[in-house]
Amino acid sequence: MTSIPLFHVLILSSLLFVIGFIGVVARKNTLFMLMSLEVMLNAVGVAFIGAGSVWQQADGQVMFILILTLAAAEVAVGLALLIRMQKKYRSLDIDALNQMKG
Amino acid sequence: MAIASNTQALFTMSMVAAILPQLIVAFGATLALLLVAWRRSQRTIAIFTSVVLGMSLLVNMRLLTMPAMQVTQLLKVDGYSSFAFSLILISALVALRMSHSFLKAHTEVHDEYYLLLLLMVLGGGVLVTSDHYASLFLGFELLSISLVGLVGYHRESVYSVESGFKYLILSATASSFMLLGIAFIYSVTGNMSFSAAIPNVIYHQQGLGVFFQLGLLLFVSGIVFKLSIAPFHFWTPDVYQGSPTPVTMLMATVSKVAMFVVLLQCIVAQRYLLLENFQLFLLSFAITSMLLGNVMALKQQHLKRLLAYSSIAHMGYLLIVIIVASAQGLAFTWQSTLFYLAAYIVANLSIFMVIALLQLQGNNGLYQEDITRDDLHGLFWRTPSYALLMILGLLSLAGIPLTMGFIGKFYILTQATLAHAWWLIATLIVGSGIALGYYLPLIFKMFEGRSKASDKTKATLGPKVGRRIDKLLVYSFILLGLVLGILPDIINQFIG
Amino acid sequence: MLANFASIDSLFYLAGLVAVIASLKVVTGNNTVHALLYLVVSLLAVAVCFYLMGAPFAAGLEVIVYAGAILVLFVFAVLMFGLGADETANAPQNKNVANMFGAMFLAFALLIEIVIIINNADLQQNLQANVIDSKAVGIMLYGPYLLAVEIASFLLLAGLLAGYHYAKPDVTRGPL
Amino acid sequence: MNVLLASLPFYPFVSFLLLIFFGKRLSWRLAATISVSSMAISALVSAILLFELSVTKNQVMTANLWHWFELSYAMGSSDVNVRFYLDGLSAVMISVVTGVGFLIHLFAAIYMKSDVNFSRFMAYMNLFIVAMLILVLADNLVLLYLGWEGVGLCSFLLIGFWYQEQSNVLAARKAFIVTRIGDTSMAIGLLLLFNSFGQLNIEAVTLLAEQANSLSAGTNAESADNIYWIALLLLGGAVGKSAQLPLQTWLPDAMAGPTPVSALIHAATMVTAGVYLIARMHGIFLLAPEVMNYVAWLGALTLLLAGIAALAQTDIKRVLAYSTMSQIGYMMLALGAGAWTAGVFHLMTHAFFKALLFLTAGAVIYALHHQQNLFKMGGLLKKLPFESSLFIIGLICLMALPGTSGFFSKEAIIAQLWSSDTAGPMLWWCAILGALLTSIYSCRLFFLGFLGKARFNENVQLKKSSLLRTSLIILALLSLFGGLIPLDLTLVFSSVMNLPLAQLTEPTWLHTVAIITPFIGMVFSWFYFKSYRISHLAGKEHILQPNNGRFVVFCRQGLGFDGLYKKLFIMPYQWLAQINKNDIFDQIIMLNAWYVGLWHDALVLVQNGSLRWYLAAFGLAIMLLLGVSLL
Repeated sequence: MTSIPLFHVLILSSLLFVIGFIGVVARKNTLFMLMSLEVMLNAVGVAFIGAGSVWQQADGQVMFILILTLAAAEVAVGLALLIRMQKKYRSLDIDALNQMKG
Repeated sequence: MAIASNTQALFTMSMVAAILPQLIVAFGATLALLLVAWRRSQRTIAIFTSVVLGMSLLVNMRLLTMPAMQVTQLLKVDGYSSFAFSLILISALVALRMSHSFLKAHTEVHDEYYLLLLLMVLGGGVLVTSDHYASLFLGFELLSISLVGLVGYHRESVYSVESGFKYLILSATASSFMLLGIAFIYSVTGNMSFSAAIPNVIYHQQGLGVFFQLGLLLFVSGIVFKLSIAPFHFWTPDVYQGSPTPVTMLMATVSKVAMFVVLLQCIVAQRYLLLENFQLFLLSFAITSMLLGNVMALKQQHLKRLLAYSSIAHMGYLLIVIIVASAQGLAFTWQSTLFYLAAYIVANLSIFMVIALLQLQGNNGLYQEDITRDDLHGLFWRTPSYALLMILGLLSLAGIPLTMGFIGKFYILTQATLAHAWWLIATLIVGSGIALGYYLPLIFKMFEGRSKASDKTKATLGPKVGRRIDKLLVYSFILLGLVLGILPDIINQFIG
Repeated sequence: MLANFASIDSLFYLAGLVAVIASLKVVTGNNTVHALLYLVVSLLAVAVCFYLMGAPFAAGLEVIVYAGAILVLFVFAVLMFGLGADETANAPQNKNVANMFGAMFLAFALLIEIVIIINNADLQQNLQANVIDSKAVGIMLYGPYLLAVEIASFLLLAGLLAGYHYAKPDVTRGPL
Repeated sequence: MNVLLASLPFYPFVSFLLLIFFGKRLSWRLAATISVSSMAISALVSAILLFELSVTKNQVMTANLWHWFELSYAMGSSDVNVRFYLDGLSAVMISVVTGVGFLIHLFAAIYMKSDVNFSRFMAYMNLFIVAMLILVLADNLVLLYLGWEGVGLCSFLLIGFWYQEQSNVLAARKAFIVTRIGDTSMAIGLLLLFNSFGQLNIEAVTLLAEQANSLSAGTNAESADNIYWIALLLLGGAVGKSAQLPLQTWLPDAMAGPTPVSALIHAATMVTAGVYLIARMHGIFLLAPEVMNYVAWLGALTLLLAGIAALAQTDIKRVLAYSTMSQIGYMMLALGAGAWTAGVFHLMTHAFFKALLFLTAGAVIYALHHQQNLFKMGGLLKKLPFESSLFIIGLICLMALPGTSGFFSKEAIIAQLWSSDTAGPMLWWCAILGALLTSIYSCRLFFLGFLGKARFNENVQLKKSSLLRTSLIILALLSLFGGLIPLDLTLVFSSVMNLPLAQLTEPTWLHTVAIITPFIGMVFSWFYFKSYRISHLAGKEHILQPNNGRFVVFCRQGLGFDGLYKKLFIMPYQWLAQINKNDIFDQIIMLNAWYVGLWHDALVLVQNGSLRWYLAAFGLAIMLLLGVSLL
């Protein structure tokens, strides 16, 4: 990779990551939290691909594929839990889940 | 090219032999899937799982004295990792036994429970042997995802969804942070293997040094999240409380051992400790954990929450070992870490075992969700063996002499003294002082109020099947706690 | 005409901008389905970035697996279980048109980019110079990272099991 | 190795074990038989030992049981063995302990028959004998200290035997605490002794001391200083155990225990342990003449104070207690004056007649339904002729009328005082005054209790037991003729003979004065206590009130020592405790706990159960750390 500086790639990935994180923190809707998590993971993918192309290694892409696996697994569990929550609480508001504290 | 494709065989038999315990667990997981297809029965799969774990443990014992062995770029097996994996397997076996009675109380076939347990153990096994960020990440995720499944496993429980969600979201966030950290580190160093040397130039490379620092921080915060070290500890009490007790047991033992070992492995190999900032991170983590964990546990009524807080403090103590580690005393660092972990595991298994058994026998033989301080009232007079086990565990956690916990703490103090880390020592002592303020009342509580004979009959209620094994387990852990407290060299033989 | 201004990095920045804006819309959106669509756009933009960084295989996977499979899972969940109901009820209705235009605009920008990349021979040559193709990735995956792939399969299994456990219907019959 | 000697403490010990473990199941007859017969065997064995000792040449017998431990320190090392050592001095002691002990056991077996906890009582008594024998026979100071503490423990257990009554418990506690002060002093003395001599073996220490004495010119000031302190600290122990000034206050209260206990422990044996200790360690004391002088003065002062206090008592047992104190004062006086043999001789005779007095008093008290107040007695001579006559025998011994055992021993003491180096005419006069006081309070006691008219209404209850009577008669005979027992301790106190005799000329009237003093006292009392003697002279019949003048009450309460100590030690302590009622130190410590608790309360708010807050905290923590690391 010649023309795109690594620095800028990392900045882009950080930006996306922060946006995702803000989404996870700020949104009350669990579905949006899961989506924001996807944004975060995606941002990590950007960083890995960028780094891989800087070092001219395939490792970055391998890591991206592994992250893809993780994202799939996470979404599966997350959505299943979401359905469970919808059934149980009739709401997706994450703030409903605060029985345990102290 | 960091990892070039080479012509020689990817795997040799010796490599297979080195990761045989993990392979057995992995193979067991797949076989269990087939078994489910063939015959769905709680009993069969439970026995099968314990056989798999037991076989793995047996094979693993043989590896304890083997020389270090690199298995592809990803894994590295040595005596330390084998010892850690044995700890994991033992905890898993105990948790399995406890789960059995727990699951029996609910009407369902729990194939996925056993599968998830196996996968979690596999994740731990990958973690302790990992020598590469990729395997670290995969082990971490395998552990997390299986735990997410286990944490909310008891679906009838009020806490199921809540604890599941909390754990899922937080651990996914943490793992994203960790991954971003790894990505940053990789982008700066160009290598993801632990054993690769970091070129010195990177710190001055066009502002990328910042990203390296940032990456390190993000990576460590991800790991430290799993260790439930302050300030990333928030999930711990809630999830400890909400999970079924055998799962809490697993979380307190398997995941802690695996994460700590991999952290030490990584830090030692990459020599991050030479970085001043990194030292600072760990120092602040350790001090906040020791103080916060103990303070928060102080007036805690809920037993599992209390143990969660105490685990925060304990991981803080253990972090001291990493902070004061030096290249010369590496063997001693490993030895004290593993010894402390062993002590911590034995104590935690003992206490959670009692909690699990109490849960089964609470409320006139019905399953009781929350065990609070008051449930310990007069336990000694009702079931002396449980109380004894609990007392041994608590004393060990408190670090009272003639327990393993004392010796573990003694190791830590020795190392800290050698490194002149007075602040850490002072915090440790203050923390331990506060800790006595909640461990001892628990013990006193067990001796309070000799209750009447009616309570005695209540204690003997509960599921009759398998009670003999439970009893045997209780007695053997009492014995274990006593013997290891008096003769700690038994463990040192394996570590040294 | 546009092709004259095009270079790899300017295209990368443009795609990155699209990704950032789309992600922002995901996070701030009110309507679940809209947000999901923005997420798809964001993923597509990131895929363009991948392509520009010399990782066409990853770009393809991003589109096929991420946007095509994982997000569809989301959409299924939303549609099947009516999960978006509680959010759409509160959503301001008049913004719908603006939302549509926004998404269309972003998608359009990406389309233009792709057209430029395909049409511009110089660009193609530059990209080919330092691409890491699927073969290299494949060699890695089934070489040193073989164990990782195996473990990843177990990871998926864990996800499957956990998901199955949470989503399966409550038992009504007795123990088997 | 003498098997008999080695086995001596084991007979009572076996009996103790039997009684303590199977006591509840044993009948009175069996329990009594076990304990009394064990004592009988002990007495028999010690008689044999005495005989054997008298025929051996150097008059020393030893029995080495086992090696206990080795004490080593910079100054040297000393083997501490469980080893018994019998010489003239310890022979006197074991004969008193086992002989008198046997008689008292015999008496106690009948006296305590109706008590529910009879077997426990006898077990304690036996244990006491064991400890006392160990104390007496110990060949090293560690073993001696073991016995020393053992007798203290038994004394505590036995004073508080009737623990249901608060006053008994308080008395037991007081005795224990007060003697502990002395014991502590003694323990420090022993450590200092080991530090200076590197030895704790009594023989070796005595030998070393004698060597130091013969080379007295060569000893440096420091070691002399050391020896002074050692002697003083050992004296502290002796003073505590023997109820001498200033630690005497516990003895009168100790009379709360059963009467056989008072006879055995608080008259005949344990209280004389202090005397024994000083006699045993005479080598050390001879090196510190100043301390010898203190011993003499302490003895004399105790003698006078106790005599005065005895004059004002209303309780028969307290009179005897004060009398014991004053008699031990005589012994101390003798020891201080260097009249070792005389002191030990008096110890022996005193054991005989004081045991007799106590036992008879016990019989009287029993007969009067546990009435101990002298002013509620009277006229017992007619009602209880047997006990009264025995009591009279005890009293004339106490008064040291010519011919009795008390006469021999007391005369021996008084005779040596005038010309002693460490005593002198002043102390001689004190001793004479003490003798006068003794005869006066004895007469008062006798008049009040046995003459005049009966001042009680109940009928006397009698315990017609030949065993009881036999034991009393034997004691009476011993009291009367014990003075004739030849006591030759020259070998034990051989070093004393080296002392140059003071060149003081004794006036010729000394002996005459000493002999007639008791008679003067008797004549004085005959007239002064006329009202006691003939009760109808007191004006109204049957009403005889004790004089409750301020001074008399002051004397009755032991010359205000209890009050003094209360003001000096107890009140300030209570005051301190009072102002520290809320336990300031504890509060300071608890402040920490409170502070930590406060933090807990604050931090718990952070753990609010909201997932979004947890996530935010996660981000905040990372931002904070990042900021710190970048700055």
